[in-house]
Amino acid sequence: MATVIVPAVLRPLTGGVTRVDATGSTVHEVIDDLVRQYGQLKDRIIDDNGVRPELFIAVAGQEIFDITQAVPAGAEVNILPAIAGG
Amino acid sequence: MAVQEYLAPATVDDAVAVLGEHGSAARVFAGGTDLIIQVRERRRDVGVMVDIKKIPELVECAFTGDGGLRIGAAVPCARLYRDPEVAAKFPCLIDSASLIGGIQIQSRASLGGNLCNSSPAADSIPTLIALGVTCEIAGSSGRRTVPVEQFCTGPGQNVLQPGEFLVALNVPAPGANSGAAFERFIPRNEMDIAVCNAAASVVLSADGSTFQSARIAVGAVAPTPLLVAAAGEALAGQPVSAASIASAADAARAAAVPITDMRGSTAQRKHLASVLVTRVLNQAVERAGRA
Amino acid sequence: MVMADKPKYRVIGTRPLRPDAIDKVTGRAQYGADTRQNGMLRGYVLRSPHAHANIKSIDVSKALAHPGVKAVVTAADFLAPGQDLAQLPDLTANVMAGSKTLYHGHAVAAVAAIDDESARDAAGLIEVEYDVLPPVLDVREAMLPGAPILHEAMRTRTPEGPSADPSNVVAHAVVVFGDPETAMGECDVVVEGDFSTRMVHQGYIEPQAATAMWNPDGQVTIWTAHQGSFPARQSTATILNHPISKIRVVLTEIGGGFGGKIAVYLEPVAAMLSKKTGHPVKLQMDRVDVFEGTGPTPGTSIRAKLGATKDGKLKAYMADMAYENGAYAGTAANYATMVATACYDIEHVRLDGYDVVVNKPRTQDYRAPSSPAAAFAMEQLVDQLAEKLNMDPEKLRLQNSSREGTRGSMGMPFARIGHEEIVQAALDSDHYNSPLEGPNRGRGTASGYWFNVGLRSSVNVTVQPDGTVALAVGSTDLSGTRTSLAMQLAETIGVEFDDVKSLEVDTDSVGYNDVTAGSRVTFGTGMATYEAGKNLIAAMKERLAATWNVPEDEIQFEEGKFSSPDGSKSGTFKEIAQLVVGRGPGLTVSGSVNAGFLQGGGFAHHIVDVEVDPDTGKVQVLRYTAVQDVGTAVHPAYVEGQLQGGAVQGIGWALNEEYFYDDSGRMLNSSFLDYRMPTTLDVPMIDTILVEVPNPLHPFGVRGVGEPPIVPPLAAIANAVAHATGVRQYQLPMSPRRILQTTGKIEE
Amino acid sequence: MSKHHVITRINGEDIEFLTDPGTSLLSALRDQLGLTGAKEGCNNGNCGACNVVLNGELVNSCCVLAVEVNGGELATIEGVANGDDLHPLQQSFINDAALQCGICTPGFIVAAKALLEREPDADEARIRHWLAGNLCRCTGYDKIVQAVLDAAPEMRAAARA
Repeated sequence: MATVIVPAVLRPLTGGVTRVDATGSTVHEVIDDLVRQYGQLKDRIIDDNGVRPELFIAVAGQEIFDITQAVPAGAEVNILPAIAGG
Repeated sequence: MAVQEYLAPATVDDAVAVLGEHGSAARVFAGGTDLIIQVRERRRDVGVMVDIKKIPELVECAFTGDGGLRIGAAVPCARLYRDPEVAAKFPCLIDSASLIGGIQIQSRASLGGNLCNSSPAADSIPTLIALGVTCEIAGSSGRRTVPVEQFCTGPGQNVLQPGEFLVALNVPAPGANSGAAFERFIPRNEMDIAVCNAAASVVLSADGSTFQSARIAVGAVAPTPLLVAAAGEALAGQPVSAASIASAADAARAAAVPITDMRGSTAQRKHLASVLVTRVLNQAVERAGRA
Repeated sequence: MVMADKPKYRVIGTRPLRPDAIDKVTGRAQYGADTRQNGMLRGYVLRSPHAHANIKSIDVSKALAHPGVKAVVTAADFLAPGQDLAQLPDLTANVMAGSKTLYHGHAVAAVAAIDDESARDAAGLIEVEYDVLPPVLDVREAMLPGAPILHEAMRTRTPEGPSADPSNVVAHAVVVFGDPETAMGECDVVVEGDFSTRMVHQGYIEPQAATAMWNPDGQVTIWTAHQGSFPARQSTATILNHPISKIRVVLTEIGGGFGGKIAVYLEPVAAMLSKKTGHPVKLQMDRVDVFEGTGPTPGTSIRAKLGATKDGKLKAYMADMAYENGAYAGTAANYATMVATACYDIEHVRLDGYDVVVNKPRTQDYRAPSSPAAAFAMEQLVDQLAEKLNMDPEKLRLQNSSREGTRGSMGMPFARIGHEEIVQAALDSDHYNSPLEGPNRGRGTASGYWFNVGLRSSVNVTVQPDGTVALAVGSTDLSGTRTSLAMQLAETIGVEFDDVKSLEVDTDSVGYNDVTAGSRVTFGTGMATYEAGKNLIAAMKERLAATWNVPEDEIQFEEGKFSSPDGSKSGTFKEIAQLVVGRGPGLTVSGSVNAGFLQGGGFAHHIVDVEVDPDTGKVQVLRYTAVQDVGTAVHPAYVEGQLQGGAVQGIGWALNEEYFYDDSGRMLNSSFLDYRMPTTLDVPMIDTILVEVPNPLHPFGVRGVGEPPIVPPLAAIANAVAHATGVRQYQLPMSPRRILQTTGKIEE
Repeated sequence: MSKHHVITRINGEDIEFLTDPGTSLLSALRDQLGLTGAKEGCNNGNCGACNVVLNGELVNSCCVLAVEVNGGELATIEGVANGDDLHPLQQSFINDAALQCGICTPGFIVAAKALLEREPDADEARIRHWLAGNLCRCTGYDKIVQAVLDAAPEMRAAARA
């Protein structure tokens, strides 16, 4: 079980909910469970070629690039918009 | 319409002839630091640029027999403040000449050009007014002289008639126990157009205790720079004191009729008129004491 | 230089001379406007005189009839098949107005002609029929119902879903931690303020310039001064509806950017004009175009409240932050929610961020976008709180400082950061411990943060036969990063700095590089360079194994020397390179990384002394010290330069810079005469204190340093002015006129 | 519109060119004579990036008509170095990291050279006053002023030699 923090840009698709508990032992499984709970998130975080380029995912404060990576129980999963800032 | 022609007459008469021939399409310039930009930004339409820097009389700066100073209309500011004698006898001229634009502008810009551009905020005109300068103008009907306080008639406008141009500025010899000073206020420490500026010239009694006479001018607070007669009268015969100076400053504030624009507000400019007149009077008195 | 547990490096930390500086000091360096191509035409962009208007028609026939004119372009030329002008994507519409002009200076058409004069005259012959609409210029007014609507189709993105009616509010972002309403009620001391800042410009001295050549086979080459050749290629491809494989972007030197040269303005237009004429076309902005037609930073309205316990524990912060996006949707307020409380460990926070469109140029990033205005509010409230608690504001900051593990941007815990160390360094500094005497004088301090980003970078390294190496970089070099990257490569492969030559290459010559922004190049492209260095050593070992007949994995490489297991054979990198490359085939390796999103955070803390002339309201900066956690200063002189440059931009923003508009939405001060940037006479020497708390995410502990230094000055100067005059400043700029007003010297 | 024939000396070399009467010296240098060291930052006399020395005087070349240099003597950034030997100011700007993007650097070097040749002992205040017509947005001016101070002794020595 992990807690997913939904970024502002996606919150309209979860009816304003910020923290969602999702089951799964890997990042991919956790996101799949999140999408099961909020269908509008389908392909908005992970699509067929992996994490969408405009987003980054972090598990327990560490950014991950491999969605098969394990998610420790009770960990926080952050989804972050990738913005540059000049 | 782009500039069609550049002419550089060698004599005053040639210049008058050129202006007569081309009429309103022709425009005289010396340093050109205002005019060249106005033409490029299409704020002025000029067909013929008439460069007067080749006329000896206009680039000459020399003391006159009575100790006055005749400054050719095309003499760049930098030459004034690099002349130790001019700097010693006319520190007020140097106050103005050393802050118009930056160093690069002062290498080219002339007091004559600053006067003929006739901006209400021009940094040379209050000084010229305070010093009682007269303007020598040449035209097809010969030469005439105009006191500088009458030269400007509105923002960017002056008394020059078609075919006329400024030849020289005549600065009277500073009297005994006299002193003059100019100061402007700008938000930065360089490169800005004045929010307000002021100049004062005073003549003190021999012992330096009372004002014999005073000429006070302010800029950027009316359509043209102003000679504030009331301020001068407020000092004539009065003791040199904070109170008398304050009364002159109040007269200057009262005479100011500034607008609000991107550079400053009406209230700010009226306030600054009083602050700056107080400062230049104190500086002028100090210089008179040292003279 | 305050060290903190830093390893000893050989090249990193030294001050080599920049090879690319020689062309810059001799005038040979080629910037955007210096591009020359045979048969080159000159372009001119016609811009809208109206801040808000529908475009009913554009008649270019008279312009085309002008003798010198070769082509004219309008938005119609950028339509995708089946698209109409009202459906142009924002990216394209900002480059050339489709159905509406949304700011004074918005590009409407462009002309290519034999010379500048003809292009400009012909542009004047283009007849545009406008249906003028009322503009909305104030961010709070734009949010009100009934305000003129810029985009009929715009609905506000809110946590609860899109708004029902058209709105100028792009998005309402909400960030909540804990229970701020209740916690604020329980605080012993609460301070609040209604802060506002004005739109300001990055002020780069080089106006934008771009040249394009569209070959008959559809291959397009673009020469431009831009902060990212790859993002420029992508944007241009999108606008032109043309594949990126057919667009090559060649970077010229760039005359400053600070975030303002991330967007594309001229590149697609020059390309389209070149397509129509078969000639190379150069477009060059003048200073008025730069002010009125590019991307200044948003003006803001921030209403904030800060609560604390009586012993100085910051407990609750609530802020309502509205940011001008200009003509099209942006994300400035969203950034603000990521930075507003970053310097302090505050349990209860509520941040409402409003991104709002107004009839002004589409805003772009300006060095830590959103953070200076957010700090202008927070850091003045911290100062006021310290006054109420009778505490030294620095002690209050130290007591509440974020540290490793504190909740940072978007709820992510901070890794190792140095805010405590820099506040302590300020407390110990000579400046802070020198008394400030004399009337009308005040000292102010403030902290600032920027999250800094990693993103994607790629470099190539080629070994020359003489054993030196050439580093090919795809990241725009704004301020000397060619040197900081060469130093990191020299450190990695154990050679002298002078044996590494680094140069910028075009988009067909190196792997993808994200934009130069987010203070990321020395960090992110540095990591790619480190990777390339590792790959190079591996490649050299592979060749050496054959030459020395020794298993590859038994060859050591230490301190720049290869050695065989028994030490019988060895050689420096250069010697071995001359062997295996000098006599062997050429050797090029690449290094590519995805350096992640958040870099770990950059913190700055500034101290400033000011004197305020009571008669004129003028603020003079007497002394300035910029303290910053720089992770590892690769080239200390260039790091100092970032702190000094950022501080002076902040000083200009605080004191005299602003966009001055008339009621019709026309900018009145679009020149360096009346847009008052600091001159040499307006600032003292800027002292710097580099604090090195190594960033665990980078092999050499590098942290982005470019953006944090602009964040503290606005608040630091406001605090100093408050201490000098006893009056708080809630509005920028703190111009002499504003000081006279707020100190009661004049009634407006 | 008749073009003017201009005969002048630039960086010690005799140069001839044709120009329209309204053309600025800056655009003639950049577009006709290939001397692109002078840069256009504002084109209205407010940034100093286009500095040149005309008849011994530091001027903004955007505020001068190209025809005006006829018979005159012009010095631009391209003439500051002596072949491959950098001028002490050029070297001190590099040594002191007094440039970042470099667009304003030619203007600053031409201006600083004009100052130190006229006033070899200029102090920090005088240097800042002289350079106030030159804008820089990257450096905050600290290292530029320091580089000018650092070049002065060598220039004084060279002047005496």
